[in-house]
Amino acid sequence: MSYLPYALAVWIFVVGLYGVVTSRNLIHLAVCLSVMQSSTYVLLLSIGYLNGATAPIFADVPKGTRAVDPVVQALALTDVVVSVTVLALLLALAIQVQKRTETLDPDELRAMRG
Amino acid sequence: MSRGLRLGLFAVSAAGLTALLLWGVAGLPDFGHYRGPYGFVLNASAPGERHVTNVVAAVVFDYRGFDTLGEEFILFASVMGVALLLRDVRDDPGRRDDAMRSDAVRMVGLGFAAVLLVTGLYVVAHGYLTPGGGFQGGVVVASAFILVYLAGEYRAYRRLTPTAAVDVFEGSGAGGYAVIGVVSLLLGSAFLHNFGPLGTSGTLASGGSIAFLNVASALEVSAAFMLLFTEFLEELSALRPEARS
Amino acid sequence: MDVLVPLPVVIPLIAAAALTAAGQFLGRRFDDTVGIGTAAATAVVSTMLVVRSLDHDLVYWFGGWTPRHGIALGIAFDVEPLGAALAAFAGVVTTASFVFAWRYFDEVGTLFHVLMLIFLGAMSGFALSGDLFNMFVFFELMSVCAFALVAYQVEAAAPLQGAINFAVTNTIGALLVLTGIGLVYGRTGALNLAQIGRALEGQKPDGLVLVAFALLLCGFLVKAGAVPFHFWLSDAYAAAPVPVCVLLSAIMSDLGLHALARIYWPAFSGTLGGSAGSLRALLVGLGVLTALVGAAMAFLQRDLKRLLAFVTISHVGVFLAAIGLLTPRGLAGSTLYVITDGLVKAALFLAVGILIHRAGSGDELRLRGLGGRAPVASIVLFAGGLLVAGLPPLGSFVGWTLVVRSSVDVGYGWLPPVLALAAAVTGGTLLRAAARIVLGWGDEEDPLLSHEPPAEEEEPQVPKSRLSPPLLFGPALALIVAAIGVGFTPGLGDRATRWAERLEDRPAHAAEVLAGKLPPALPPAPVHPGVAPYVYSLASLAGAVAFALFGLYRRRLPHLVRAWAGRVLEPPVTVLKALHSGVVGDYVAWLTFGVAALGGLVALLGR
Amino acid sequence: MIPLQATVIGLVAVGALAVVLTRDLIRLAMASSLYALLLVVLFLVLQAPDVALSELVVGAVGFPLAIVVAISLERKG
Repeated sequence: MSYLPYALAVWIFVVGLYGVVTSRNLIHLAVCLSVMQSSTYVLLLSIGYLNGATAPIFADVPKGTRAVDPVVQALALTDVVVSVTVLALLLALAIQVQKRTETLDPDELRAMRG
Repeated sequence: MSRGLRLGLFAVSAAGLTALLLWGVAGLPDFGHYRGPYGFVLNASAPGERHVTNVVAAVVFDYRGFDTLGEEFILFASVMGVALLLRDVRDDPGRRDDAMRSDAVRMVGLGFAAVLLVTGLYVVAHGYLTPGGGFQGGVVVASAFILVYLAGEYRAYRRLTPTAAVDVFEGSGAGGYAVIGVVSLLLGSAFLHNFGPLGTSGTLASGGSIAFLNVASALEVSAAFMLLFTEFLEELSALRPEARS
Repeated sequence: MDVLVPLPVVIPLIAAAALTAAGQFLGRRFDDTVGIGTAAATAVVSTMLVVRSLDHDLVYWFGGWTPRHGIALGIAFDVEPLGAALAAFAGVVTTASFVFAWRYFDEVGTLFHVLMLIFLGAMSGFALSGDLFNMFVFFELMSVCAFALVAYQVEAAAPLQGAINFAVTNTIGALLVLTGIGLVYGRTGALNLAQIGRALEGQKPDGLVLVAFALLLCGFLVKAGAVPFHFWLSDAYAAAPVPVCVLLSAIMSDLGLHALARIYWPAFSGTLGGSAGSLRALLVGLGVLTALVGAAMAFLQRDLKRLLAFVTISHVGVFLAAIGLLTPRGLAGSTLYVITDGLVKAALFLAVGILIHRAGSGDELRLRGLGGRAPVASIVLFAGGLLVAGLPPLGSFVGWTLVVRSSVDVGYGWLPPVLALAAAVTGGTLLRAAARIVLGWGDEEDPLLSHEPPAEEEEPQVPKSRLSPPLLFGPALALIVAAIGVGFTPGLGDRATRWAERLEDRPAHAAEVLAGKLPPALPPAPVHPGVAPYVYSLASLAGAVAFALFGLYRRRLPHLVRAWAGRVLEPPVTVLKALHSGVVGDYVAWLTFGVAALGGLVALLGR
Repeated sequence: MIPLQATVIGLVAVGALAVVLTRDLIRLAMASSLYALLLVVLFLVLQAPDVALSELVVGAVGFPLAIVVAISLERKG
């Protein structure tokens, strides 16, 4: 049981990857990619978690209270921003693809091969 | 590669990848038994050293403040990138009318926008005391402006957020973060080294440079999200058939 | 702490922000001037960092958070000459690219300059950082800029497809890196590379360490473009505008490989060192595969940009094999090779840009005999082909010498001939293109080559009068001359080996980063290459000429030989072409396969 | 590990699968917003309020944007 959160991160990663590989729609693909990204938040935050500890915010708590790791939370914050930026760029690309080729299916993009 | 072949290749590989990842995470300490030391050292020292109650904010804006500089510029670059990708549909906003909405919708929308704006500013200001900070508050502030748009006040929205002016905010937010770091250099200490007075823990006037960096970050994030929204909304209104006629 | 250390990152970032805020109120010439000036200043500062770090690393703690009791509180830059040289190289190439692009992009205002400057800052940061997560941040910053720049020409389908393939695969690569970072952090509670190394020191590698290393390896190999993670690269580089290609091809791919060395030596060598032999076999094998696949695919192209993209992949393989030797000479040789060869590739891309501009096409067959319209580009094409093929003692010969010597040192005497074969094919491909374009040799059609590239809409049409010839031709010539010149720096190879040794001496490096103990300065380590590097270089040069003639006059071979060659070569060529399908789902499936296979091998070999 | 955490973990696991398997764009937008909310709850029970707030503002702002884009594109296409 104590590895469940880590297993969740693995699950989300692989499920998201499945979505990316099989996607027939660029918007769906972009969302699957952000699902994959969420696996890293889960992994980081679970690693830094401490049983019975509070959040690392020391307002109105008695001195000496145990708190969870603040570093992984800072990393996860950066990660969230990265996820948003990638989503925004992929959506912008998807809009242009729709306009130029009248399709959102990545399998139909055949301008380059060989 | 046919889709069937691709799925087969993926199925075999994904099974291997899953096994690999599970083998990897099995080596982690049990959930809830994090062993440190990095985070614990900071938890112990940050409140005393930096006079902030939110240690995450101290990590984000001070101990690992340089990461956040990179993060600001990731957001900044993606906004510039989206502007580059969607540059071909800039129609003249002056000629477009506001969408017809009932007065009730407008009033509710604008009321909400005001509430959001205040909330966002509060979240920014208290970032180093309680959860929140420049990023979260910045997004909320930006969404207050978006609500003006959604309430049907397109021209009001464009007046409130002229792209040229928001660009200036965006640039000065991201650049300001870096410039604060350079100020430390000019004062003879390390890049991003604290130079403000630490103040009293638990009050707004605490944390030294963290307060400045927080504001720069909020400026950058709110401008970035406003620009992102403007780009996408322009694109969509160009797609709408009625807007073309 | 040296006040210069943060500047290669901070200067371009502040310039980019200032340009956004103020550029719209000022003219185009202002943007170009700021771009060139900033990139040049960054190159100068990075070069100064190389000089200042000659004797010992410059360790810089941001925010002044020096470590306490061996525990890093903040983020460190760890400047060593090889990384600083790569940063300086990035500055030089960006400057050349800006000069070439002088008023090249009329419609976009400041956006191009802003993104290029941020890209430069990100590359500098990535090359200098000594912190695992900070490397990830700069990895993403590079990516975000590059995604948008690749799709610059949004009117065409090819750049969009290239950018999507690039963005999706590289984002997954970044997630692999981040997952690896999470595992390492969970084990060691550290993000500083030296501190991670101390925490892992002497432990028998278990599942977590092996998997974490495999994930970091795969993530950085995606960025570098090693087989089977390379598919995105040829699509993205073929579609990007020339000034962007220059940066991507000359430096970004190779930074991913340098990152491998920066992670392996300080952090992982203490725990994986016991199985270094099998790890070496794995990395060298992958490098050889990449070098050969890239070379073969390059030979099959007629679109010059895509051709150069596959040449880039082939060279990534060579560098990976060299770094994978896991010796100081291998690393030093690889870095010198990266810089000299990067200068050549940048010049070649610029030559293609000149051809597109002057002769209206970037297609080898359509350009047949039209080289006279751009004499400078013709010279650069020929010189580049010869340098890539390995013309001793010029260009990358210094790096090549170290690689040959290092291969022999570790008992990999078979490696130099194989790498020379790859150089013969890539050099031969370039000479074939040069001979066809400049001299009009060869046939007008060649069914072996891939389809004709889409009509030349990929480059913005700038009125010819707007570009003055010195700005157009100057950068390409300067880069070629620089590539030749670097090889003549006295004692470069001997010194570079010492720099690499400093990175690879884990305990001394950790003491320097975490406790500020400076190591003693070492005298240069003479290489004494013997004649072997000359022999291999001359052989690959001769091979290149042979391959070029084969490409041009294949049909004049006796009928029997052609029939036999066709039967043997056709199936693999068809398969190879079909694998590069341009479909992102396929690429991600291959990426998954690569991670599973490489991870499995690391697990098997590392235990 | 407390039962609350286990429950939320189970919900997130199902949510991720649901998002990936939803191919209709409008439903996809709703599913992904819901998934973002589940993540917010998970982060709260993992004692990470800062990250939860980030995910909340991004989930409340980013995903609806995706919704609007998706719907408009599909209507046009």
